Amino acid sequence: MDGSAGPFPVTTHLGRVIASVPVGARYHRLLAEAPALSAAVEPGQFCHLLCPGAYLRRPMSVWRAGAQEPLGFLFRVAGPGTAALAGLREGDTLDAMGPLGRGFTLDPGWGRILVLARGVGLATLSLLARRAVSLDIGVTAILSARDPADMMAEAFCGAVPMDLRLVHDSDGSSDPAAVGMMIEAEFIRARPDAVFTCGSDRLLRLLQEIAARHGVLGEAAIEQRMGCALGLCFACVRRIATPDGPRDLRVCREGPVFDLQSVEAW
Amino acid sequence: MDGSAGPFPVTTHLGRVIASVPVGARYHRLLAEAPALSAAVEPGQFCHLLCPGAYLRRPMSVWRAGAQEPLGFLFRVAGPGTAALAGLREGDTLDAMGPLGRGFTLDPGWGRILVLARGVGLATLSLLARRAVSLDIGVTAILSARDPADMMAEAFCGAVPMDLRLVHDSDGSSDPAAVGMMIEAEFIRARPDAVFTCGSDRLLRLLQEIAARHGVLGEAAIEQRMGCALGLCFACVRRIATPDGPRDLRVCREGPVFDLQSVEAW
Amino acid sequence: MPDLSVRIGGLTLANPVMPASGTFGPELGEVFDLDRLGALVTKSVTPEPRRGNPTPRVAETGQGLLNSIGIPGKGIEAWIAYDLPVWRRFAAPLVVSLSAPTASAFAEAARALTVEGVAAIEANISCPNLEADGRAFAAEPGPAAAAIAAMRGATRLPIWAKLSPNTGDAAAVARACEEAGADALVVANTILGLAIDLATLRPALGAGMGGYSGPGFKPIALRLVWQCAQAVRIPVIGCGGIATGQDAVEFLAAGATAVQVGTASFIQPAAMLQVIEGISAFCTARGFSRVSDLTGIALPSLQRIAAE
Amino acid sequence: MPDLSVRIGGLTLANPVMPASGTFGPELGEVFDLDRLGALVTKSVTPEPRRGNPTPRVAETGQGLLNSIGIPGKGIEAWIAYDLPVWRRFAAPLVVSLSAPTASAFAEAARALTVEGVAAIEANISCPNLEADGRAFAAEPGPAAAAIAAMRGATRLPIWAKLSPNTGDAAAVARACEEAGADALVVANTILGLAIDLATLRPALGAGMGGYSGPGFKPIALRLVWQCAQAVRIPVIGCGGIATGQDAVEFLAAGATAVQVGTASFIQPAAMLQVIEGISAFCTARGFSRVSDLTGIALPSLQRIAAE
Ligand SMILES: Cc1cc2nc3c(=O)[nH]c(=O)nc-3n(C[C@H](O)[C@H](O)[C@H](O)COP(=O)(O)OP(=O)(O)OC[C@H]3O[C@@H](n4cnc5c(N)ncnc54)[C@H](O)[C@@H]3O)c2cc1C
Ligand SMILES: Cc1cc2nc3c(=O)[nH]c(=O)nc-3n(C[C@H](O)[C@H](O)[C@H](O)COP(=O)(O)OP(=O)(O)OC[C@H]3O[C@@H](n4cnc5c(N)ncnc54)[C@H](O)[C@@H]3O)c2cc1C
Ligand SMILES: Cc1cc2nc3c(=O)[nH]c(=O)nc-3n(C[C@H](O)[C@H](O)[C@H](O)COP(=O)(O)O)c2cc1C
Ligand SMILES: Cc1cc2nc3c(=O)[nH]c(=O)nc-3n(C[C@H](O)[C@H](O)[C@H](O)COP(=O)(O)O)c2cc1C
Ligand code: FES
Ligand code: FES
Repeated sequence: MDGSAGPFPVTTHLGRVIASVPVGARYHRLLAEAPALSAAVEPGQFCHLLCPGAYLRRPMSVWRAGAQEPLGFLFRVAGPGTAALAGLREGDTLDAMGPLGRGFTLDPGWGRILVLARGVGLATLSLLARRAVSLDIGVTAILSARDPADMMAEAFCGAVPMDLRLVHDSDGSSDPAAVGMMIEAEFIRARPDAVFTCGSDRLLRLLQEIAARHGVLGEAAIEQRMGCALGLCFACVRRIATPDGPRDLRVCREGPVFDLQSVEAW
Repeated sequence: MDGSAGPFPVTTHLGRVIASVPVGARYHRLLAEAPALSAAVEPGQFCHLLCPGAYLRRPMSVWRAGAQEPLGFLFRVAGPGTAALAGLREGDTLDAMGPLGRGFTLDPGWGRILVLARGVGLATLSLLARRAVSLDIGVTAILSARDPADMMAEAFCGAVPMDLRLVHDSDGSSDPAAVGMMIEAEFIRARPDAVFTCGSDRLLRLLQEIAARHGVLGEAAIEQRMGCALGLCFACVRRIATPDGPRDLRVCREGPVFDLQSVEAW
Repeated sequence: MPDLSVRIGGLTLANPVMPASGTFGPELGEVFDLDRLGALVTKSVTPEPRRGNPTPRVAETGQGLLNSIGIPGKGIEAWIAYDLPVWRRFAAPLVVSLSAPTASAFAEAARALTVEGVAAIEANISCPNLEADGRAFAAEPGPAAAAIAAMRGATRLPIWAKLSPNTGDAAAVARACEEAGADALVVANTILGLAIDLATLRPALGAGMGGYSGPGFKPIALRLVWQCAQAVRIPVIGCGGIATGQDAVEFLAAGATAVQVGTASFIQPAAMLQVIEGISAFCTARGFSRVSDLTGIALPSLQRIAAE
Repeated sequence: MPDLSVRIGGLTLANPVMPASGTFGPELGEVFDLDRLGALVTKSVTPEPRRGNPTPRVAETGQGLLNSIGIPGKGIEAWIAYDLPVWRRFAAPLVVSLSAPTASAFAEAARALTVEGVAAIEANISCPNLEADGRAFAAEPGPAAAAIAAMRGATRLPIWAKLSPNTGDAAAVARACEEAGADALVVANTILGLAIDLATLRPALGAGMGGYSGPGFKPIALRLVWQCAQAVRIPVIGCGGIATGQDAVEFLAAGATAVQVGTASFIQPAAMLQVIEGISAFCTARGFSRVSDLTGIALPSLQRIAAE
């Protein structure tokens, strides 16, 4: 179910914050030393973070991870939980429970993938894209944001080479029709072996339609309000198509990554 | 009702912590810059302190105060509230509501007072004793503690000259009978114009009896669990003798200082 | 600047924020100008003098307070003679909270309180009913209605019925009070709680159980407002754990016309001013020109429009 | 090392700590060894498959959680076929929580659950009673007793009645369940609460109201245990806001023989282990050689000695 070994793969890791930095006007990135967790986590998995002052933990996709690498999160400061996370300082403790959920599928035999991210959805897809490049899989990434100030291309790929397409609301380039044409063009230019998306229901619908028409596999990472994040409480269900018909599956356990075509309109 | 002027004498003052230091094994002292409050407070008055993480404020006698002087508290680390106060660091904010309650009477015409303090009761009496000395009133202070490690003579008088008598449980010198004899001896040596006590019900009874017998005035500061500390909730009542008979008076408002003989056994 | 005034039965309040009974007194005037409040609410007065409960009378419990004060006081006669003149110095309407051991004692006391300077009577029917084995009037619709009806016959003043959370069906009690002639409901008094002192392994309060108030109680009080506002047409005054303007807006949206602030004043003595300012700021930010437009806006259907 | 074992009806538990229904599953075995628990308690199973409530199903509210999950599940038949075998892998006694819409459905389901591997049935009578206009069985003594009595006639397994805080008289419901044949009481389920989302001015939960749990609910649950433990002779299992050994000791002192931990596991997934260790440390520090000596120690008179 996840990459960690041992009889008790899920733990609350007390990591030491080594960077806590605002990104643009609305986002924040947090890096912590949590070696065991960072080594175990797979792209698309998430952690459940204790936020000082808030009662419930907050689910957060892993944005950076790897053996010998710090564990990173990139998030929008939305409310009290994320504000508290953004208030953590170097040297503070970050209590991260994980690794949690089912991550993305990445086949080393693939030649190219297309990634379609909107807003903080790019935090969820960033680790996948970087891992793909490290496996010699080409990445075309279409990143959609409100305006250039909100665009986090740098946060998405860092120094890793990718084909980036940036679209914004402010100049109309992020309009679904325009993005649809861009995806079609990419499919023709360099047909991907798989597509991935996160961050927008509208773009999810769009990608479902195009990928289905082209017969390309895909996955989507989705969000839902969570209680336990361990599969215990059934708070986080979303309607998912399964071979046995539509079922309410737990985003924290059967997800947050689902087959692209299985995610029902919501 | 208190020394402050203006139509709204009670306020929540946000002071800056300038010292936060353990005293012995069980006590802690806290100094904060809160000039308006420090100038307004009288010996025997108290503040209601916000303790990070605890819900209710905690009442705390003022241990140090004065125009141009930092505001100080000396307390035993008893539970979550005082532990949180002890956790404050230099530069942190201390939210102190005050000044509150009725302080001690100090007549500049007096020649000598006797002060009888037990445990942290000395925090409450310290400012009184120092103020007395500054008015050229001699102070005899009998300080009672568990053992020499708990004795805070230094915290009590600082560099101000007083006649100190230190008694401890560990060598039996704090036994009420022994302390009674010591007080009688002081009354003979240098009869005080008034006596003051805080910190022990047993010593309160003892002093009531001796002072009554010698016809000496006195006051006692007492404690009670508080809600509002403003006289609103009637949580903090103690049985007090009044000209109209015994009544439940509010320690936060009619006290915490009462006429020595008026405090009923409890 | 939005219009903050609200109407509760026959009264118009300058703003919807007032203190909760038992957590307020003229002493708070040492902290801020009490004329800025929508109304003043006294601690409960009782027909006879009462000593109150053994100490400790309060205990902290997580994000809240347990209390068992026991309504100490000098009795209604002395209250009218000595306390009422003090209250008359303030401008906001004075609401006198009244507690009594029988329906007829409620009536008699309501008659005695029908004097110049009293704007409304809040019936604290959460107190024990001596005619029902000590169970609170507000635990059941019948006794609650009996107390209100008896008062209704004895005074022309507006009567606010203060409900209790310690009942299985608050909506039924609310309806019964409305039918018996209450002009408004205050929802709610404290809920029974307990804390054990681990040092002594005895209850933390001298009296054993006590009333639970503060932030931890808020979701329950808010639910009671939601249920009662859908059950009656008279105004509901929300109370329980309100400490900020945002808390107050939740209560208004759930069906309250005004709010009371209790325990929060123990933590921040000027909390009521912050609540007034917070409501006003919310209205401005979200384009509500009148605070009364918020009342009941979260209800399944907007039944509250009709309520005054 | 103190003796942590406790007896609940016919069962002996290795320690007094178990999960609360709906907050637990075999999945927690990825965090720690579930064989260290005193018992296992399943989420409520229902006779028929159920989809559950609209999302959002949880909301944070101060120091607590609101939930309206709606007991989704595949129904009792599929549960016995697919889930029970998974549970059988664990060592601790298995308590199956059961929810049903009528007294006879409770009886039928209890009969179906009387199989190898089930140690006791916990009757979640806080669910709506279709024969009483949707009011919960546990709101009144009569319907609560009817459900328990019907189950009593259908199974030889111990029956634990899980009471609701949403009643005016929990002690009366407790007595009624005891008389109807319950072997133990679980006190309590969540209390109804509400939160409003200020962004949308609609309830924060998809279903409107929800059940309030966690630290903010603790003083109320503790009071219910205190009241019920004085009303019955069968063991009481305390539940509500327990997150630490100290919380658990408060419940034991107030009359509980064992405790359940729910929402705390969402914050600290190994909370139950911390509770076990905390209770043990308290017993050692304070000289209690058996945890069962703590039961009821804070009660006015030590009625709990007689209770098993
Ligand atoms: C699997 C998963 C991965 C996520 N990864 C990221 C990420 O990488 N970057 C990022 O910025 N955000 C991410 N989110 C969303 C993030 O969890 C919320 O923005 C955050 O919980 C908001 O908390 P808050 O207290 O700041 O805001 P509030 O809106 O005040 O939160 C109130 C409550 O709603 C819940 N909530 C609010 N928004 C969401 C949401 N979108 N999804 C789930 N619960 C929500 C909170 O957890 C909390 O319980 C992810 C969500 C999930 C489920
Ligand atoms: C007017 C006044 C002046 C005081 N001055 C001092 C002082 O100068 N130095 C000092 O060390 N202590 C003083 N105290 C006592 C101090 O308030 C308590 O020790 C403190 O509140 C304990 O809080 P806690 O959370 O650490 O402990 P806990 O014991 O966990 O407190 C739990 C609750 O009990 C209350 N409480 C506990 N002990 C007392 C007490 N003795 N009096 C009143 N309430 C109590 C707390 O306020 C809190 O609400 C004074 C008390 C009063 C009423
Ligand atoms: C110390 C205290 C004393 C109270 N006394 C009374 C009272 O005399 N009459 C009454 O109707 N309610 C009384 N209450 C209840 C409050 O008016 C209010 O209903 C309750 O505390 C919930 O509001 P809060 O959470 O804002 O405090 C008292 C509450 C507290 C905390
Ligand atoms: C998400 C969630 C789901 C729950 N589901 C059930 C349930 O199915 N059956 C039941 O009897 N109680 C259920 N409960 C109530 C708990 O078992 C427990 O009684 C309550 O949460 C109080 O305990 P706590 O404060 O430790 O969580 C649920 C509680 C939560 C938070
Ligand atoms: S959050 Fe509890 S099951 Fe997913
Ligand atoms: S603490 Fe409220 S009256 Fe004294």
